[in-house]
Amino acid sequence: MIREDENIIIQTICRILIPFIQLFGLYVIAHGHGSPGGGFQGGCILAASFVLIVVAFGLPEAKRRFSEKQVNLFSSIGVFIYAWTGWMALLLGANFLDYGRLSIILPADPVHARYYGVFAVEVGVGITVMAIMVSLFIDLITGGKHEEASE
Amino acid sequence: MIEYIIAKYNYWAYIVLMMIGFYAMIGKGNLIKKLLGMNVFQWAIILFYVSTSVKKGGATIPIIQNGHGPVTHAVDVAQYLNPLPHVLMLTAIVVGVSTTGVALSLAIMIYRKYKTLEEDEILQIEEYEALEPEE
Amino acid sequence: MIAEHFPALIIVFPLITAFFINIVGWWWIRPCFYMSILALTVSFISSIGILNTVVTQGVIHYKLGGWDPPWGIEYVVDHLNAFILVIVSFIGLLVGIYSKRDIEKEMPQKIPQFYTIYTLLVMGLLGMTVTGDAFNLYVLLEIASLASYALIAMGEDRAPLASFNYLIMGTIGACFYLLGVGYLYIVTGSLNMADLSELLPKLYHSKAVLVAFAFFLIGIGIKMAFFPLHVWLPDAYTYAPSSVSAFVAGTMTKVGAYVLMRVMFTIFRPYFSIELIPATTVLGWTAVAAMMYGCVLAIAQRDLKRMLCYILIAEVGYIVLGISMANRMGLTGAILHIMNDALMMACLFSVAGAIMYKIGNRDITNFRQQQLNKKMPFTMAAFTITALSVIGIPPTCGFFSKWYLIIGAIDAQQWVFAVALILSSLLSAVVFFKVIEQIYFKPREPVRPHNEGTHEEVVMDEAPMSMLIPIYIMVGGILILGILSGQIISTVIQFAVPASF
Amino acid sequence: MDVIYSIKPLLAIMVSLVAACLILLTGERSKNLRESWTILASVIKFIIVASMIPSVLKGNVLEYTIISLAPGLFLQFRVDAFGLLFGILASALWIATSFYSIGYMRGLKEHAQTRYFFCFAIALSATMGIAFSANLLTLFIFYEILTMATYPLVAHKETPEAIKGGRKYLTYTLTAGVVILLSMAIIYRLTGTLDFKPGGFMAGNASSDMLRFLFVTLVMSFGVKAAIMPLHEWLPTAMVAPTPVSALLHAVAVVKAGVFGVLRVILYVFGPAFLHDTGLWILLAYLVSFTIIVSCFFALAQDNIKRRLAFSTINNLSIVILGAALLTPSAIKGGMLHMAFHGFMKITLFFVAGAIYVKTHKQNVSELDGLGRQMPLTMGSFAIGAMGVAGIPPTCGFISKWYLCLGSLEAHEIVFLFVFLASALLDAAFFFPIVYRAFFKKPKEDINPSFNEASPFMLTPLMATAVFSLVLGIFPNAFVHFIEIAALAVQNIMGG
Repeated sequence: MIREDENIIIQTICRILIPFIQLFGLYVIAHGHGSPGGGFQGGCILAASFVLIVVAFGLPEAKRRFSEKQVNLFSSIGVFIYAWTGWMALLLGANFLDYGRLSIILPADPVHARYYGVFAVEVGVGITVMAIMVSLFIDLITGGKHEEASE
Repeated sequence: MIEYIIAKYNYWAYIVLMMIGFYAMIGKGNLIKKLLGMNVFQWAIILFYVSTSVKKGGATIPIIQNGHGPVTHAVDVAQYLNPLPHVLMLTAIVVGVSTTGVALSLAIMIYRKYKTLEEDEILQIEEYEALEPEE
Repeated sequence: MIAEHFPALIIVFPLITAFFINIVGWWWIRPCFYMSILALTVSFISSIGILNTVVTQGVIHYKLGGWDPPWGIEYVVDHLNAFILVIVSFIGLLVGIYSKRDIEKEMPQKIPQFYTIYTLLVMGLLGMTVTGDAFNLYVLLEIASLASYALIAMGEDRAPLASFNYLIMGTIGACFYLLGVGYLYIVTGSLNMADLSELLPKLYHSKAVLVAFAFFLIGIGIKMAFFPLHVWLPDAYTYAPSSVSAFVAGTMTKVGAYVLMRVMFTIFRPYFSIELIPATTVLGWTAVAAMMYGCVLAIAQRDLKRMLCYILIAEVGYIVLGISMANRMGLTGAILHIMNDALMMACLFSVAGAIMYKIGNRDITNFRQQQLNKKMPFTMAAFTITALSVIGIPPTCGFFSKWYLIIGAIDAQQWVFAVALILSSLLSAVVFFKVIEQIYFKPREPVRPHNEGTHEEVVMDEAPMSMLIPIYIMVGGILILGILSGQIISTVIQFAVPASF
Repeated sequence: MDVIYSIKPLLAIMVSLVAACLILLTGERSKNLRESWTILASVIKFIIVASMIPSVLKGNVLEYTIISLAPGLFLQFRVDAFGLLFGILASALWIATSFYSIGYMRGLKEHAQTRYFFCFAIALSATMGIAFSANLLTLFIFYEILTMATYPLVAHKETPEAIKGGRKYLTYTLTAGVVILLSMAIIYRLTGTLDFKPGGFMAGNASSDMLRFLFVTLVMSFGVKAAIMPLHEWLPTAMVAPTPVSALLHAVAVVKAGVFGVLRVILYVFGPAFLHDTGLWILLAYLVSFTIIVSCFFALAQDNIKRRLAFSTINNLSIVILGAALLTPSAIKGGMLHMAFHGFMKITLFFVAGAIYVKTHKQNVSELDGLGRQMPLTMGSFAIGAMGVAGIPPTCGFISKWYLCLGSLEAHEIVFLFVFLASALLDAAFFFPIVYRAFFKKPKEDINPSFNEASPFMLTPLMATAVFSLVLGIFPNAFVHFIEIAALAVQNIMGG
């Protein structure tokens, strides 16, 4: 249903744009450890797509797609991915964040293990940044009252 | 003198920006303006950091072509920028964003309580409340 | 095997737990407190382990990610920061336990958020202490600061405004620190503290280094609420939730003092900060002003917490005074005072919190009517002992740090410093005895005959055990650590003082 | 002189600390239990202290080190003859005061008695600590504890007047405390030690000006508690405290701690030789002589009994210091003895004042007419105490004054002999009117002429101390060998 204050042009354009934005975000994240880009930048781009959803479709619609709990969960999961990658190294006997040691469990030599380790970290950072950006945005526009706003 | 300024214009810009931000943080009465000043201040520092890594003469991003290929070239330092300040500033940006986020939410809380964001008006309300005996 | 990873563990464990609390808190509030305590306990045990390793085996170097310094981030733990780590994690744990009932009462709907941020705050301060990298310190400083802004804003009426002002000031401070790091990076190309210390001496006459030093001093000065830069502190710590003010008052300024020592004596050599530029002279006289200002303004306060805030400003002055004496005894006193003051301030603010919890009012002039000594005898006894320690009455620990500070002043031939120390001691006696009189003496009216038993009995209504026990552990520390100070100095602090003194 | 390693000094201190905790725990529940703790502790403490007498008399020193506080600085106890003298005095009088307190506090139905007994016990611990300290820092630690423990006692009544008295007490003693702290820190940096040494350890360790400065600051700051004249103001004000507290302040703990500190500084830190060489002794002697004479005139003008006693105390404390300042063996011995004997005599007088207050609620000299008929035993004890303070034989006051007069002759300073004699006369002049009024004046209407004494709890201790001051006058070496101990202390100091 389209409300009075909503604009069909904006909504349509957004529908088309958002997948590409998200794809680009994923691309930036995935290439962060080899070229310019990375978790933070990619996460911001991903977050921008969600912000666009909120702007174009309104908060209730956006809430239907990603609830506050989910956003929060994602923000923590991202940190977990990051921290656990570091912990794995620690548990395998190396220093914290020493991904080279991941070669013991990964089918790769230490150099590549480090490569994959950084990738995992970038993914974690990307998820966290995305979730935090979205929740910052929603918190600020609603004044911290999600539940009231969604009704 | 003027050449001296132009030669290092980015540093001058950083100083000017920083002072603008500093003035806004200290001198402005509106909380949001203070916040804007704070952001300008932070961006000025980011500009400063990034300026330090600049190299003249076609230096570019530090990605070594064929770095993993069969033939590796000795890399000339003049060819790429120092990436570290950029990375540091990435962290600083994150910090800046978080600070702004916290500050905005504080501003919302303050607005909800006082219905204004002007510092002098808030202080007036405070004084008024202090005079009123609490029940 | 795990012992060698303590420097990472002390930070990473609370960090992960913090986010775990955040997730769990959405569905189940009860375990949040216990998870936070678990994380803080692990940190505390790690810090003890670190201290033990440092005392027995010497300085620890922990390379994060296996990268060698100066490229990678390195955690360096020597006697000084091992000592501070123990203090911070200990206070963090105790205040964590203390906070249970307080938070349940003050903000029942925000328990998970509180413990998430509280754990992050402790982690940030521990990180600032443990790191050996100048930029990493900035990041952790901002983590700790952001956490404290948020926690302070959770407090009563004016808290958001106070927190906002703190945020603006704090950001200026942090940015100044960042600029200092930037200037040093320009001239040396390094961010590692030990590396900087090696590289800088050749550049001591460079203007950029001088500017960096100035930025450092001002930035850290704001963060540790050193006298002319303290304006944010009274409001922020007064309106913060009780547990938060107990923790931040106890540790945040102390970690700031630690960073100041690092900058002055590790990044820069003592030769630079003492002889090349008159930094210690300026700091010393400002510290004297801070002590006088803090004590005098404390006398004028009616709000107990606000009074303690001004005392805290004076105490920061003590520590900086000890640093600025730039001799072995003065620094010993300063480091000892970091420990003592952390205990005393945490304890005093906890007591103020307990009073708030039970009475709901902390107006000093109101205490007499409330007959606090009858209602809360144990809390008040704790307050009195701690107050005596702040004044510097032996055998409490406050006396011993003052003793070393005075000896340091004598060694530095700075008689004004010595006189200022004893004068501020007297002023704080005025401050605290004013309160003690209000607590212990019976209300002025209605006039009652000198009879025991005829007036209506005030029922004892003590703070809950989960508050009293942490308070009493701190009081025990205050009583015992003073006597043990000789041992503490000979095992830890004498090695923490830079060797050139 | 052998050093014996013994835990006794620590035990003597801990006894009353433990008692304090027990008092606090049981106080609100059972009055009897609370007060039995006090008495039990006081008796045990006295036994412990007394058990140290034989070994000290053999010329040994008992030592106990708790912990090292700094290089060359220990939290350490050392019982030498002089310290033991003070220890015996305080512990013996605490027994009397404990009994008396019970009678007084119950008689007046005072409030907050638990706090009172608690602080009292702490104060006694601190006094023992002062007596047995091996160095200046340990002494200072206990000195400050004593200040803190006596403050609630001074302000006990919690009336505006009492609070004012308490504030004044704190202002004087804390200010003095920080000055001691500063001087002590300087001494530590100059010499690297603070250990008391008979004959002093300071001489030759610093420039003469520095030494003079330190001597003056230390003596004057310890002199605050010893109520040397320009710094005496807190003592009369503190008379608002309950009478047992005044007795404690004046006869047992606080002022005696001040005098003890001054004597330690003169004899064990700077040493007689240093004072003699610099001529500082004559300065100090004139200063305290001034106090001695002027305080007598102040005392004459007081109508309130306790205030009159307070000025008499100021007078006597200065006599003790004058004895030490004269630096001759007899004078020092006389000073030390006077410190002990004055305790017995003055406590009797205060006990009497308290007994009168409890029984008749009279506080002024002018109201005492004919009281001797109602309370003959009490007033008789007062007469003995007054005789003692005035130095009339056969009371013990005579013995100490005898030595003091001898000392002033030894020092070839006749002026001070006259000071001693004049003060004795003046003492008589302000005490005997009280005795005269009580026994020989016609009672006013409101005095019940029939026999009506205070409760035995109060009467027994005050008579006991009175009897003691008589017995000590006739057999000065009885029981605790005061003279021998003092002689030993003097021998240590002068013999080096």
